[in-house]
Amino acid sequence: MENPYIPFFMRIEDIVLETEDRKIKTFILAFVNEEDEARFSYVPGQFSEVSVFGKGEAPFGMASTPTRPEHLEFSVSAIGVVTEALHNLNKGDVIGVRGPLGNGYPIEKFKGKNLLLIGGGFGFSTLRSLTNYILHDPNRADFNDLTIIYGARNPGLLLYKADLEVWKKRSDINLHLTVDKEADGWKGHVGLVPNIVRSVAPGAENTFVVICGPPVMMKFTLPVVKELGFSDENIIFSLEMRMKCGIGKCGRCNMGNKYICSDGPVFFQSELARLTGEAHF
Amino acid sequence: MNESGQWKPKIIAFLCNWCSYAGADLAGTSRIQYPPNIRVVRVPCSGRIDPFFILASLQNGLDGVLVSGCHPGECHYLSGNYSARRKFALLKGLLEYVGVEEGRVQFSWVSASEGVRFAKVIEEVTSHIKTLGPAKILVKNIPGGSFDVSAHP
Amino acid sequence: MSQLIHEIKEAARDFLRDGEDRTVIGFEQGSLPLQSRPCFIRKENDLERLVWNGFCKNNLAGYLPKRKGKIAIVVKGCDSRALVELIKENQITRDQLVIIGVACNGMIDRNKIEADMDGESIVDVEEGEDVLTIKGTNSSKVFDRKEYLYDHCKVCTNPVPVIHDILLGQRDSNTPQAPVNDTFSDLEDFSALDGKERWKYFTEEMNKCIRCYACRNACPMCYCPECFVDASRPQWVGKSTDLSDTMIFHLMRAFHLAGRCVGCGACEQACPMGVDIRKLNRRLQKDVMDLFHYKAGCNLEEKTPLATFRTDDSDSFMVEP
Amino acid sequence: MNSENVKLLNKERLDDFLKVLFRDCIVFGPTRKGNMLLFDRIESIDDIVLGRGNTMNSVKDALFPQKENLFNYRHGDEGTEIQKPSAEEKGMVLFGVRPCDAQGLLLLDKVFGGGQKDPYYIDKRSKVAIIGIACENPDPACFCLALGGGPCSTKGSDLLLIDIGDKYLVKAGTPKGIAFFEEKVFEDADDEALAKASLVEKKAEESMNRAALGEAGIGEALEKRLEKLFDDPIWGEVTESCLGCGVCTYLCPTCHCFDILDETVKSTGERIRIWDSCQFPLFTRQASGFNPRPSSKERFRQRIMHKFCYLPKNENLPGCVGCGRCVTKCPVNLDIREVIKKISLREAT
Repeated sequence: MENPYIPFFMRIEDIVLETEDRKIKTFILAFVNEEDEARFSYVPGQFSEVSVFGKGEAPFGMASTPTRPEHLEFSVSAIGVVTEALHNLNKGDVIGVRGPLGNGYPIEKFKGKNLLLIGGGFGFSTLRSLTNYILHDPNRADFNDLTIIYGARNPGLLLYKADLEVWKKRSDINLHLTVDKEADGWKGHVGLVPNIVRSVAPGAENTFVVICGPPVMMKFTLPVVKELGFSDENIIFSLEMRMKCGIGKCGRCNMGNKYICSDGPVFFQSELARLTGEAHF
Repeated sequence: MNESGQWKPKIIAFLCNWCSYAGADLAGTSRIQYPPNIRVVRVPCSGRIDPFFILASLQNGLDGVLVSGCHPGECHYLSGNYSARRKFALLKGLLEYVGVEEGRVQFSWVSASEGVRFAKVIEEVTSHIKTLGPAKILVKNIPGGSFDVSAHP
Repeated sequence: MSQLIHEIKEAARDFLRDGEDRTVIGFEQGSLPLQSRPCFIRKENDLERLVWNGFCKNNLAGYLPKRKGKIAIVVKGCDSRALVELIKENQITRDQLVIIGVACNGMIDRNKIEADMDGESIVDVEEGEDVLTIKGTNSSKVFDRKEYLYDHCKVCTNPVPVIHDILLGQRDSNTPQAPVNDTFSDLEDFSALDGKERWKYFTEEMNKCIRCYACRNACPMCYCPECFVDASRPQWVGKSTDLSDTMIFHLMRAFHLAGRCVGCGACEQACPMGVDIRKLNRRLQKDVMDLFHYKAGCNLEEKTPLATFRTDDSDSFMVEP
Repeated sequence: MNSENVKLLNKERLDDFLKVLFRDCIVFGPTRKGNMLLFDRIESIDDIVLGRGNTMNSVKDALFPQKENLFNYRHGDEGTEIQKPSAEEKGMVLFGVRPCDAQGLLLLDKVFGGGQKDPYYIDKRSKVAIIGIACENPDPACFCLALGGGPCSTKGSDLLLIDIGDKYLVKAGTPKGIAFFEEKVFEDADDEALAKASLVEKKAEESMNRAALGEAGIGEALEKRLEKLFDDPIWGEVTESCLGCGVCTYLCPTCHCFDILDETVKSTGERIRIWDSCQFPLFTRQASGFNPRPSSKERFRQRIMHKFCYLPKNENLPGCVGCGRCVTKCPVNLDIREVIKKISLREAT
């Protein structure tokens, strides 16, 4: 029987310091064993449990795209025991990974549709995965218009700056970056994500909107996209909660009778509206 | 264990920066001999010692714990050692009550000028702990499967 | 007993009529025989629920820390000492409280009774002054009340609350009105044991622990917003049932209660596994008395021993080469 | 009843039967540890204690222990190594299991055996036989009848022993149970024994305390009602006395939530899973400090919703078997039966 609790090894190939407050780093990992690489097939929006042996495990969404299968990337904010331990690691160190876990974004449904991706701060990692997946040749042709609205508190806290530069130059993607307050040299939008959505978002017709970010951002963005005419069936959230097992056993990440780890983390608003349970944003 | 298989106690010594640590320094510069079994942790005051430091030391398999601070009335922060004295009196009693051998955890006052006294304290603590043998009580053992935990450095 | 219950209800009624935003914390009949339980009353209509009997074991002072509004609380002798400590530690103010003190006759240990019922389920109980008549499914048994008290009740030094606004239930003129000296005679036999045997005893006790934290949560003095055992940076204590971790959890909990533990036995009553937690607290109570001449919860002025010091405290326990 | 499924075991031959079990298997059963009756591993027949009520802990401990090694790891010169624990070769018998506890295993089977399977539980489960003993003397806290069980229910048991005087009537609930009948210690059951057994059952059922639960049923109606009452003030009302400890969940035969963590000494250590409880604030508190269930109100609600709403939806079984442990051992006697009763009487607002 396959043991879902046993991680496989990955080696840290590179570490990218993402934010000026030094709190978020992206770890670029290579598979130690080829068979793990062959077995690990995922879709954007899925996550993995990352182990630092001796410190424990923590869940992170894959920030990398399955179109570049040789590496996995995880963006880690140093706020807990495991995440701080990760930040203290160096290139060449070996860590454990269990996954892929969770459902991921419904890519098939997105085909032939316009997409509006709304991300905030640290919650942008799986949207980056999704974006790079879509932009990957020849996938781009499967999807229609792609609009991204991504916000952070200040320009220094925006992740994936190299990707953002590439995306800015492409004509097949509408990229809107926003920061909470005016900042020196900032040429993008200024304002909270829900407000920017209200002013720049395209129409709801033939469009899915995917929202991932801090709870408060998601909470205030939902009414805005509803106002814009998105129906519950076309609004998608990627949620977060304290998770441990990742396979729906350990009992902590439920929202109503659904487990975020195994039934999610990606949910349609139409599903969420039917659930009895704590609101997660 | 050393190479000849003979057990040598490992003793952690929490030394106040303002007195006992300087006392240890003085013992060293004066070339006073004392047993090499202690591992020193410098702390700002004996009052800084959380009982957890002591319990964690025992849990991690150290054979002895010594806390040494300034003599009464000589605390750099006026009263840190007085507060510490109350804590230590209770903690020592409690540990011995549950079965930790008397002398496994010890406390002393050593001033910056007492290099000789420092050496004598270490002498006494070490020889006492040698008679007690390796610590077993409160030591945390993790079953390591076929990985031999104890053999690993 | 019924007179006493009536008096408690009347005291509570007067309190509720006296103003808005008021809560009475007392005892009501539980759902099982030999069980009374905490209840919170805000309406006069609900006062009928209040009871008093030999099963009002909980220390209700545990519900007070950081509570808002005016509160009338029913307390036994030991509970009142917890009130004193909580007031001193600024967890509640004296003028928020109307203390309904009840002179206590000792609380009955349900587990001891059940152990002597030969596996028969208890259906009903009748409590007399000195005896308990317990009705089982097939038979009826009479128990000597004194024999079946909680261990901490057997060594109680202050059945009469040390602090109160109303004092009820005084019936025996022999009952000491103020706390008497604790002789700690219950510790003598155990302290005389060899260290190895004491370790063996605690090993067996702590191995029973399931880390449910009922002891901590039931303790009126354990009100830290974050307990050391839940802290992760640094994480001082492991969370599993490893003996060393469990032992350190109980040692440190006892240590944090040194000079604060009032000996109400809430920890032991709450423990589902029958761990002898009080053995640790008793020793610290004794040391605090012997070394610092302090008994927790006896007056509002005296400082908690670990919050103060004397320059002439003994250092006889230290190495003197 | 089919005679293949029912036999008699003379009490004088119980030891012979147990000897067979001890010879072939690791045996768990009710035993005395100090002043406690616990369900624990038993080394000898003499340590089995029957007829003294239910054990303090539930039988889940044998299949889902409080602390379980998931694997060991070591950081060495050649990098990190992982070593899976070796599975126990021998079979296991849980002897003297109460019908309620046996029924509890059916839920654990669904949780750990459904979806992505849990190898640690499944491995032990595949090797275990459950030998139950009927409950002649239900406790006032018991309410198994409301959960579709009963003092003589065979749900979850491979064999069930019913005490009918000098003999046990032995019912087999599964093929695994029937296989035991090949042992020579069993006799054929006669009508008289069957009649005696149904009398025992009737008497036990009649003696059960029904007052606490009242008319309230546990089932689909409760499930629907709970959904409506999710934001009702009732949760604050019923949990005012709750201490927030883990007694109810740790003693429960169906509660199965756990945490995973690492314990290390120097460069070697183990990854373990330990029981966790929805009643603890840390259960859901995120590293950022945000907690979707910040107080005992939300945590208690989660416990009730999980048991009587979410699990029935997901697994078609409630997370409760009416064993009554949480009722008797709650330090403040916060009685789950009364909570259900209050919920069933509450008008949805």
